[in-house]
Amino acid sequence: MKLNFHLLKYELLFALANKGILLSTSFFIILILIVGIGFGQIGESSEKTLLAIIWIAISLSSLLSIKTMFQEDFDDGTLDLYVLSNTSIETIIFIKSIVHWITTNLPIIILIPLISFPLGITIYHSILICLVMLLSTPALSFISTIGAALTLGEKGGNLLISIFILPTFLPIIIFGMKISLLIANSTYDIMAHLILFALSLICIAITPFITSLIIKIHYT
Amino acid sequence: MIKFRKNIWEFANPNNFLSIANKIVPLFLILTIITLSVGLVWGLFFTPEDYRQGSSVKIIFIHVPTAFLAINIYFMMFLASIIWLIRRHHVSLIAAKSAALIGLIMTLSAILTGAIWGKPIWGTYWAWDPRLTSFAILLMFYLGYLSIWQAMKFSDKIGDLSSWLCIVGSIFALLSRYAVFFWDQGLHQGPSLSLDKEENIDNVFYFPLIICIIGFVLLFLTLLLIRIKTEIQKRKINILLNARDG
Amino acid sequence: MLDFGKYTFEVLISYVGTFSLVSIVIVSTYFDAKKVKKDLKNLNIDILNDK
Amino acid sequence: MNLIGSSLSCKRDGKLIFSDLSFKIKSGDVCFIKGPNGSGKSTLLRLLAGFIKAWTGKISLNNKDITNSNDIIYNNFFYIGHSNSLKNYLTVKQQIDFWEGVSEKKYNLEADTFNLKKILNRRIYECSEGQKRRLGLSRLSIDNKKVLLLDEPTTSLDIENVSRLKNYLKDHQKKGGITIVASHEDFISSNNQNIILTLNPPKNRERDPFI
Repeated sequence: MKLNFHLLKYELLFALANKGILLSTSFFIILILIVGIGFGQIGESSEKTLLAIIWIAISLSSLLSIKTMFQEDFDDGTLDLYVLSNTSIETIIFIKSIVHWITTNLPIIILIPLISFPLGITIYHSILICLVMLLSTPALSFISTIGAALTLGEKGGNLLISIFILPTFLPIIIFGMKISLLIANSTYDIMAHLILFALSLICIAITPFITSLIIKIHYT
Repeated sequence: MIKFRKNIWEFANPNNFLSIANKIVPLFLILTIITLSVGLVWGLFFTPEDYRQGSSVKIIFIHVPTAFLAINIYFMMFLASIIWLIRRHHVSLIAAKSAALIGLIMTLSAILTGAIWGKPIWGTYWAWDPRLTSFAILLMFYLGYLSIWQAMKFSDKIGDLSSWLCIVGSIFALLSRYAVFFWDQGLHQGPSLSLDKEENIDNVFYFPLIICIIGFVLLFLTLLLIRIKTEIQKRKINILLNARDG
Repeated sequence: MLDFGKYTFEVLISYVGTFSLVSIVIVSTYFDAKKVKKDLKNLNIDILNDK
Repeated sequence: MNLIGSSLSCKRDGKLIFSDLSFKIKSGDVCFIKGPNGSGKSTLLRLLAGFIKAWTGKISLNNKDITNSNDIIYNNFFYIGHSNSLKNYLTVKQQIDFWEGVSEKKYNLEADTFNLKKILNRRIYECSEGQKRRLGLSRLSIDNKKVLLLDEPTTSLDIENVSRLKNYLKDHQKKGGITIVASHEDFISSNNQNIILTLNPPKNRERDPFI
C-alpha cells in the first residue's frame, strides 16, 4: 500500500510536470467558446446544445495527453522498472488512469458550473450534472489507456488513438448526455443513472487487465 | 479430389489452405454467380408489390443481405481474432484482416440502401433511429480496425494489437447498441428474418430473400478466399525477399 | 422493361449503388491478386537465376 | 547459488534469434555475452530478467524454474538496459527518492558508490550523459540484488567512473553474486572466473509456415 501511494505521488508529480492541467483546461475552454460562438452566429444556443458540447469537449480533452501516458515511460525505461517492481502492471495502469483523470477531467468538471450558469442552467442542476460527470468520466480515462497501449511505440499515434477510442466512449456519452438533459429539465430517471454508473464501474474494473495484456504484447 | 481431413486446424497451415482454396474458389465463383443472379432476378421481376410500400419493397433483396453480412462479418472477425490470440494460426489473422474491407463495404451499402428506402417510406434519408445509429457505430469500428492495418506494417505484433482492438471494439459496439436501444425502439421495423416463422415476412418475399442472402454470403466467401490467398502470397514474397537480401 | 411503378428510381439507384460499392472490393481484390501472382512468379525466376 | 540455462532459444517477431544456448553460472562468476550486433545479446538479458518468455528451454536459479515465478525474479534479479529510466524534469535527489520508493530500499549516501553527492540538487536535464549513466547505475546499490544483468553498462562513462563500476562489481563478486554483462569491451580484467557466452545465429532455420 505504501508503494502504491508512493507511485501515486510520483505519477502526479510527473503529470504536473507535463503541464497536463493547463493544457486540458485551456483546450476545454477554447473548444466550448468556439462551438458556442459558432452556434451563436446561427442563432441556436440552447441548453441542449450546451450539454452536448460539454460532453463532447470532455471526451475529446480526455484524449489529449493520453499518448504520453505509457510512451514516455516506455522510451526512458521507467516502464521496465515498473514491470520488474513489486507491483503488478494492472496496479500501475490503475494509478496512471486515476492520475490522468485527476489532471485532465477533474479541473474541467469543476469549471462546468461556472460555464453553464450564465447559459441558463440553474446552479442546482449544474451541480447535479457535475456529480453525474464525477461518477462517469473516470471510465473515459480508463478506456483511453487501451488506446495508449495499442499505439505504444508508434510515431504519430495521437490520431490513431482518437480513431480507436472515440467510438468506445459512445455508451457513456449517450447515457451521460441523455441524463444531463433530463436533469436540466428537472426529470430524473434512476434506472438510467444506475446503468451509467454500472457501465463506468465495469470499465474501471476491466480495462486495467485488457491494457496490461496489450502492453505485454510490446514486450515479446 | 479434396481428401477428407481429420482435423479442421489443418486448414490453419497456409500451404494446406492455399491448395484447398485453389480448388474451391472456382466452384464458389460459379455458385455465387448462379445464386445471386437467380435471387436478384426473382426478386426484381417476379415479386408482387407490397400493399403499403409499393415497389420500393424490392430494395429488401439487397438491404437485408448486406446488413446481415455487415454484422456477421464483424462477428467473424471477432472469432478469428480470438483464434489467432489463442492458437496463433496465421490464416485466422489474415482472414480477419481480409474480411474487414468487405465488411466495411457491406455496412456502407446497407446504410445507402436503407437511406434510399427510408426517403419514400419515412420521409427522410436519415434519422437517429437506434438501428441506423447502430450501423453508424459499426462503421466506426470497421474504420478503426482498418486504420490499424493501414498505419502499421504487417507483423505478428500488429496482428496481436489488431486482434485486441477487434475484441475491445466488439464489446463496445455491443454496449453502444444497447445504450442506443435503451431510450426508444425507433422507426425501423423489427427483424425481417427470424427462426420464429410467425414474425416472418410473406412467403412471396421470403424465398427470393433467402436465395439473395445465400448469394451474398457466397460472394463474401469467394472474395474472402481470394483475398486470403493474395495476403498469404504477399507474406511469401516478403519472406523470400528477406531470405534473398539476407 | 425496367419499370417498377412509383419507386423505379429508388429501386434502380439502390441496386446500382450497391453494385458499384461491391465492385470496388471485387476490382481491388482482382488486381491485387493478379499483381501479387506476377510478383511471386518474377521473384521465383530471379531466385532460380541466382542459383 | 547457481544459474542454469538449458537449451534456450528465443523468438523475436516470429523469427528465431538464437537457439540451443546452454550455460551454467556459479556464485562469484562474471559472465560476458558476446556476439555481433543483432545477435540477441539484449534479448538474452531481457529473457533472464523475465520480460519475455523463452521459446524453448528453461532457466533455473538454485534449481528452481524461474519462468513463471515473478517472486524469484523480483528478489534476485537486477536489470539495467540501454536507457537509464530517468525523468528529465526531476532533480537527482527526487529521482533517487522515486527509485527508493519503488524498490522499497535505501541508497547508501555515506558510501556513495557512484559519486552522486555533488549533483544531488541538479535537474536531470542539466546533467551530462555520463552523469546520467552514473545516476542510472546507482540503482545497482539501491537494489542490492544477487544477480546483476547489465546491458552495455560502460556507455558514456569516463575512465574514473568505469573503475568505480569495476570496484563495485568486484565487491559484488566477492560477496558471491552473479554478474552477467553484455558489452563490447572486457572492462573487467580477465581472470579464471570469467565465463564468455557467444551467441551464434541459429544454423538450421526453422521452417516458416508460409514457405
